[in-house]
Amino acid sequence: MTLDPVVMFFIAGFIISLMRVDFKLPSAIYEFLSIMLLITIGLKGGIELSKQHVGDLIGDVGIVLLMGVFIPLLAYPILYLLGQFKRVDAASIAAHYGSVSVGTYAVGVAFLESHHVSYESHMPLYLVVLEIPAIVVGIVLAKGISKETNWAEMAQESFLAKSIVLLFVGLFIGWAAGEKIHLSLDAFFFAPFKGILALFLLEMGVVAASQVGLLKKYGLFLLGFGIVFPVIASCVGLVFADLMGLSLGGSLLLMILAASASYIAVPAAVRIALPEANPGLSLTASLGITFPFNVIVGVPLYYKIAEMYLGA
Amino acid sequence: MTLDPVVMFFIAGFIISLMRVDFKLPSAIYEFLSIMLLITIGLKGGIELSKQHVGDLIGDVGIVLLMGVFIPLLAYPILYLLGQFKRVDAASIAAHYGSVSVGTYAVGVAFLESHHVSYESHMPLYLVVLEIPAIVVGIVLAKGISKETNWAEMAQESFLAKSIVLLFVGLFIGWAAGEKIHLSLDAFFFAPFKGILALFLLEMGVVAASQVGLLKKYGLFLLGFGIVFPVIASCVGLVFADLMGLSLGGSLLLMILAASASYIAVPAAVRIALPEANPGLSLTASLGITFPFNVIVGVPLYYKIAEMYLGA
Amino acid sequence: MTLDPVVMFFIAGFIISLMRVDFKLPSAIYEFLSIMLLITIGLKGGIELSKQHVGDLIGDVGIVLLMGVFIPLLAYPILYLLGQFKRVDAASIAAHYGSVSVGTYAVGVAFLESHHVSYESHMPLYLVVLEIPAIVVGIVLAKGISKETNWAEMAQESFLAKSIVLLFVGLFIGWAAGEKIHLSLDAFFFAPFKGILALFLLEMGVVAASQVGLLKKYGLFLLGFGIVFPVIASCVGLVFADLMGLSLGGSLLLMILAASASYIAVPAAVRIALPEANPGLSLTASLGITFPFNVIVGVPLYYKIAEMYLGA
Amino acid sequence: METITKIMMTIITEQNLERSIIHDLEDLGVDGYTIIEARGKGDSGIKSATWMNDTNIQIELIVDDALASKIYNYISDTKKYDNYSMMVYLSEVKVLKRH
Amino acid sequence: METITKIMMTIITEQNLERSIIHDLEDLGVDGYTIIEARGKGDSGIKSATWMNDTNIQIELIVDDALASKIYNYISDTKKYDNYSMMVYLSEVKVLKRH
Amino acid sequence: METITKIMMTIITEQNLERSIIHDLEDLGVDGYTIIEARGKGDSGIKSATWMNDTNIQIELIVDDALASKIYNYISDTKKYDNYSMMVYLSEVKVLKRH
Ligand SMILES: Nc1ncnc2c1ncn2[C@@H]1O[C@H](COP(=O)(O)O)[C@@H](O)[C@H]1O
Ligand SMILES: Nc1ncnc2c1ncn2[C@@H]1O[C@H](COP(=O)(O)O)[C@@H](O)[C@H]1O
Ligand SMILES: Nc1ncnc2c1ncn2[C@@H]1O[C@H](COP(=O)(O)O)[C@@H](O)[C@H]1O
Ligand code: NA
Ligand code: NA
Ligand code: NA
Repeated sequence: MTLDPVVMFFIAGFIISLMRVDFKLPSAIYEFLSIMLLITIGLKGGIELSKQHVGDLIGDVGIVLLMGVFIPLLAYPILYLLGQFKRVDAASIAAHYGSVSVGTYAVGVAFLESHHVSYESHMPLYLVVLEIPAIVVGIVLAKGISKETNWAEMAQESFLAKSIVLLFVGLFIGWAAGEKIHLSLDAFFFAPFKGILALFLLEMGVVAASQVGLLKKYGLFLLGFGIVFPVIASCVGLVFADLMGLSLGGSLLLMILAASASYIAVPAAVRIALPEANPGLSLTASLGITFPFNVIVGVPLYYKIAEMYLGA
Repeated sequence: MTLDPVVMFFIAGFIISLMRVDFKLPSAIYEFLSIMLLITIGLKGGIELSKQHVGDLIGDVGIVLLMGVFIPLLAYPILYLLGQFKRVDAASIAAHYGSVSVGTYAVGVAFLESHHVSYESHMPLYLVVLEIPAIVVGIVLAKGISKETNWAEMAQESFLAKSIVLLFVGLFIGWAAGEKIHLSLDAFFFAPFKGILALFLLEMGVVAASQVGLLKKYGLFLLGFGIVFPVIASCVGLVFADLMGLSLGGSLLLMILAASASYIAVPAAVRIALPEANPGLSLTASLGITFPFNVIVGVPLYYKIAEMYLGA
Repeated sequence: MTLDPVVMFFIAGFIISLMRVDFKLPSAIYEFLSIMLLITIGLKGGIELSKQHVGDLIGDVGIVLLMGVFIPLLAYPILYLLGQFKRVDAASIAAHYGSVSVGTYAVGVAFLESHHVSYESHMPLYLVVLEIPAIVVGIVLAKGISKETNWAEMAQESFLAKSIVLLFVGLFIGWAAGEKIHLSLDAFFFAPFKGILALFLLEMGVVAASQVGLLKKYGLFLLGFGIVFPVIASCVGLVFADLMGLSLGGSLLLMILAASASYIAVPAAVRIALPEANPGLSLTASLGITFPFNVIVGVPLYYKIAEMYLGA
Repeated sequence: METITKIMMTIITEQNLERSIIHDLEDLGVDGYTIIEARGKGDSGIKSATWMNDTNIQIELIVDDALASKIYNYISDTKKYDNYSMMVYLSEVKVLKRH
Repeated sequence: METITKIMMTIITEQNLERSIIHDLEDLGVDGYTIIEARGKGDSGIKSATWMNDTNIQIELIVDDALASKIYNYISDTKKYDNYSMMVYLSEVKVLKRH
Repeated sequence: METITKIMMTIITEQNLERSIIHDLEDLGVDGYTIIEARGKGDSGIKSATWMNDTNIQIELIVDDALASKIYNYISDTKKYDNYSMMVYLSEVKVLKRH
């Protein structure tokens, strides 16, 4: 198995951080790279949407939403009963794993491109769709359907979170402008995509490694959960992909969406909605364990699983 | 009428800001994009200048300078007499409208490229030339030719304003290095131009929308002025373009230069030279009203006008 | 002699800084550009290394290390005896000149590309190798081989300095991934290289010019040293290049490595290891004198010398 | 020098809270403030400003005694900020009268 | 702890003014200062640091009594800064003697 | 308002020193600090934050008297920081009790 160069950048960041090299991207640059990734992924999906009847996708969007509700419901009892976490912490971690990681998704796209495997190109739509239900489920798990919850503020913080909005802006403009957008925006958004991802992953490696120290604090269960749960979730994703009749490439991406955990939109939303939850726990799991696992081991593993399952 | 994708980015920024999404580009990135636009516009103009006798343009530069003096003189009485603004405020707003907006100019260039209309490619020279006379006229209108004015400091702040200098650096290097510069600098400066403009306009949409709230404060006259005056000024621009015998594309760009109002160089210069002027007034007009109007409605409208006038 | 456009950017930055234009790149952007240059240079070298037996280079790496020890030993007595500098200052400046400037190296690469001259493409390996010995020599010159020196901390600060690590990350990934990396990372790293260098040099021109004011303070000897020593060092570089049997292009690059002085890695390391050294002295010399000299005059001059010497 | 003695109240907290806390402060009657980006370390760990969710802000409020007490009471009574990392301290400043 | 009591004078104003105000302060005899980027809100509205013309700086000056008065008088007498947003306040600090 | 009086110790120094000085402070017993990016001018010239080696940081430490003395003694006794640009000053703050 040869590693994709973008994954090497991630590993390099991880290693130099462990070696205590004093490197971090300026935060303005980190934000810039994130913005570029989000808009570009959105644009790509939008352009593809412009080629089909959006109406045809409504059923599939419903199925994907269902998956977004199912995964946190699967994670919660494991965390609460097996992991002995406090209710609010179990709910918060469940919300993170029900949602998705754009960085991991992008690694999946890069993987498919390297292997010349095509995929249903409206997948970014599902990326947007999956950001939200998990947050709602998480809050309900933590609080019940309590009147106390400021749903308006919660909606503001989650639906209108920067990352979701940027994906959506890209999706919409891509859809409205269609294929011709490629011509004018290629050199800035599309062509440098993998390079931008590489630099982004270098920084994410540094950040992920800085979370590793916290593992000692939170114990082995979290480590196990962060590795085993994504694999389970990926299989859930595969079943849903099968239900929707996705291709091999599309199946891999849905598996990745299922297996990945949010470390941007959800932490911010949960911090507002469930302040009593310990943000260190969920971030260590999603960013310090699951993200590196998925990027390095998970993506090719899920691909193998999908190949076997689909008999391709 | 289909919108140019870059304009969609502007509208998207405008809308998400009104929806109170907490998005802004890091200011370092905003500055970076501005710098890229200014240098690239300069380079483009410079490369074209290198192909002609600069001497031949002196007459035309004089005519453009005249236009830069005429437009603020046209705006001032409207603002002072009709609008009942204080003398210093009328003068300050007039200075903004006599000068130009690089962002609007870039949208015009993108528009022409989308419509495959060619234009006199030394137009960036006029962009540089037009930045300055309006500031001088504004100060004279506000103070008379008073000895009090620190003309040296004023010149420092306006002639040597960052935006003008960057345009000029691009212009000069483009002129000195000529066509061959395309080869080495294409991938960083020229090819990504529209993408950079798109991201820049996303942010400008956010900024413009944040100005809209101030409209209530400043009243309807300012709203009307910010919409009507650009249209008048564009016609002035067309007459000057005719005088200079510009092509359809060149005429559109000169109309845009006439119709657009500065929101970078002039505010900074006027803040130093006319501190008693209310900066909120002129910024709301130029950035909150005229900029969106020009980007969305003005550019295609002026094009229609130019087509009719030139009988094309 | 026509100037390379990237050099024009440097000169433009220099001039606008002297004209007191208030321009500087946001520091986040400056860092971003540096990071891009370092990684790209590393990647380029790594890709080439992947095509040859690394073992074959060990001898040459040894020779280059020798040069890195020799040059500060040559500079020190000149500074200490002729220049009458304090021991620690002479040692610090010597360390700067024994090490290398990545910006100057990049200008050399751009020069060779413009002149269609090929070069041994593993040169970036030497760039990495040369960063370090000069620091060690400088410390020994200043302190003797004293037990006081915290060599561990010194090693941390120099071997693991950000710039060296980024070069190395690029080198390693380029080597591991090989030629195929070009495909996916071209649009972000390789193609924009010269443009990134141009913008970087614009800023470096501003920074260099801001050092010029200090020249008065430090006197004529430093000015002379900053111009004459690089020429001497370039000849040392040429002799070593000859020893290693490098081509014309490779010889030029080794001359540039010899002639250039560090203004990033070494200042930071020396600040920690030799705090009593005056950082103004070494920075004025390396950044305010030698860098502009090399970029504008040195590179083409060394090329002429190499051509004559090699009888090409 | 004609000055008015006021209280400088400094709040160091998570950047995530900016919108919500400024909203609350304005409700309490604050009409001027200054915000500075900061990093730091405290009971709730290191805020290294490496990435988005990991930054502090330092809010500086120049207020009179009455408003200071009001804000103090609000912050200590509300449970809202109990679970956020937040550090609040006061000092005395003399504000110059200008206009 | 050997310390010298000094006055900390803090000036919060528009970034646009930086060059001009530093120039004036140096003319008045200031030879050390610290500048921090800031955002804020005051009588002249919100400075959100979204874009260039919209940012504050916080200038911190450690000065003795005499220089503080001199700066104070300059700022209150000159009309130059009347139309700019600016907030100035003083506090007491004890500076450690090092060298 | 229930407050505890503490010392605010502010250290303005070269960004290069951050890692080393934070390390030393933690050894001395500091467990909370705030860091702000700054530019400035002092005896050792202008720090204009134009590029990497040219930036200051302002470290703010809220400490009790004992720790303040300990840090003071360390900074004045060690020769380590003698050759770096560094400015240290103290003021009094009242920290709000929250938890
Ligand atoms: N002793 C201290 N001195 C200075 N700043 C502190 C101190 N303790 C906490 N802080 C700041 O307040 C933030 C929140 O503190 P905490 O709630 O203790 O995590 C930290 O990230 C620091 O920026
Ligand atoms: N009460 C206050 N507390 C803290 N900072 C303030 C206050 N009032 C004004 N400022 C700061 O001073 C700047 C200028 O104030 P002003 O001249 O009132 O617009 C504002 O943008 C704030 O950053
Ligand atoms: N009088 C002062 N007022 C405020 N800040 C100062 C003063 N003197 C020095 N500083 C700050 O402390 C840093 C180091 O000072 P120095 O060691 O004197 O070069 C400077 O770069 C300034 O940021
Ligand atoms: Na998931
Ligand atoms: Na105009
Ligand atoms: Na050298």
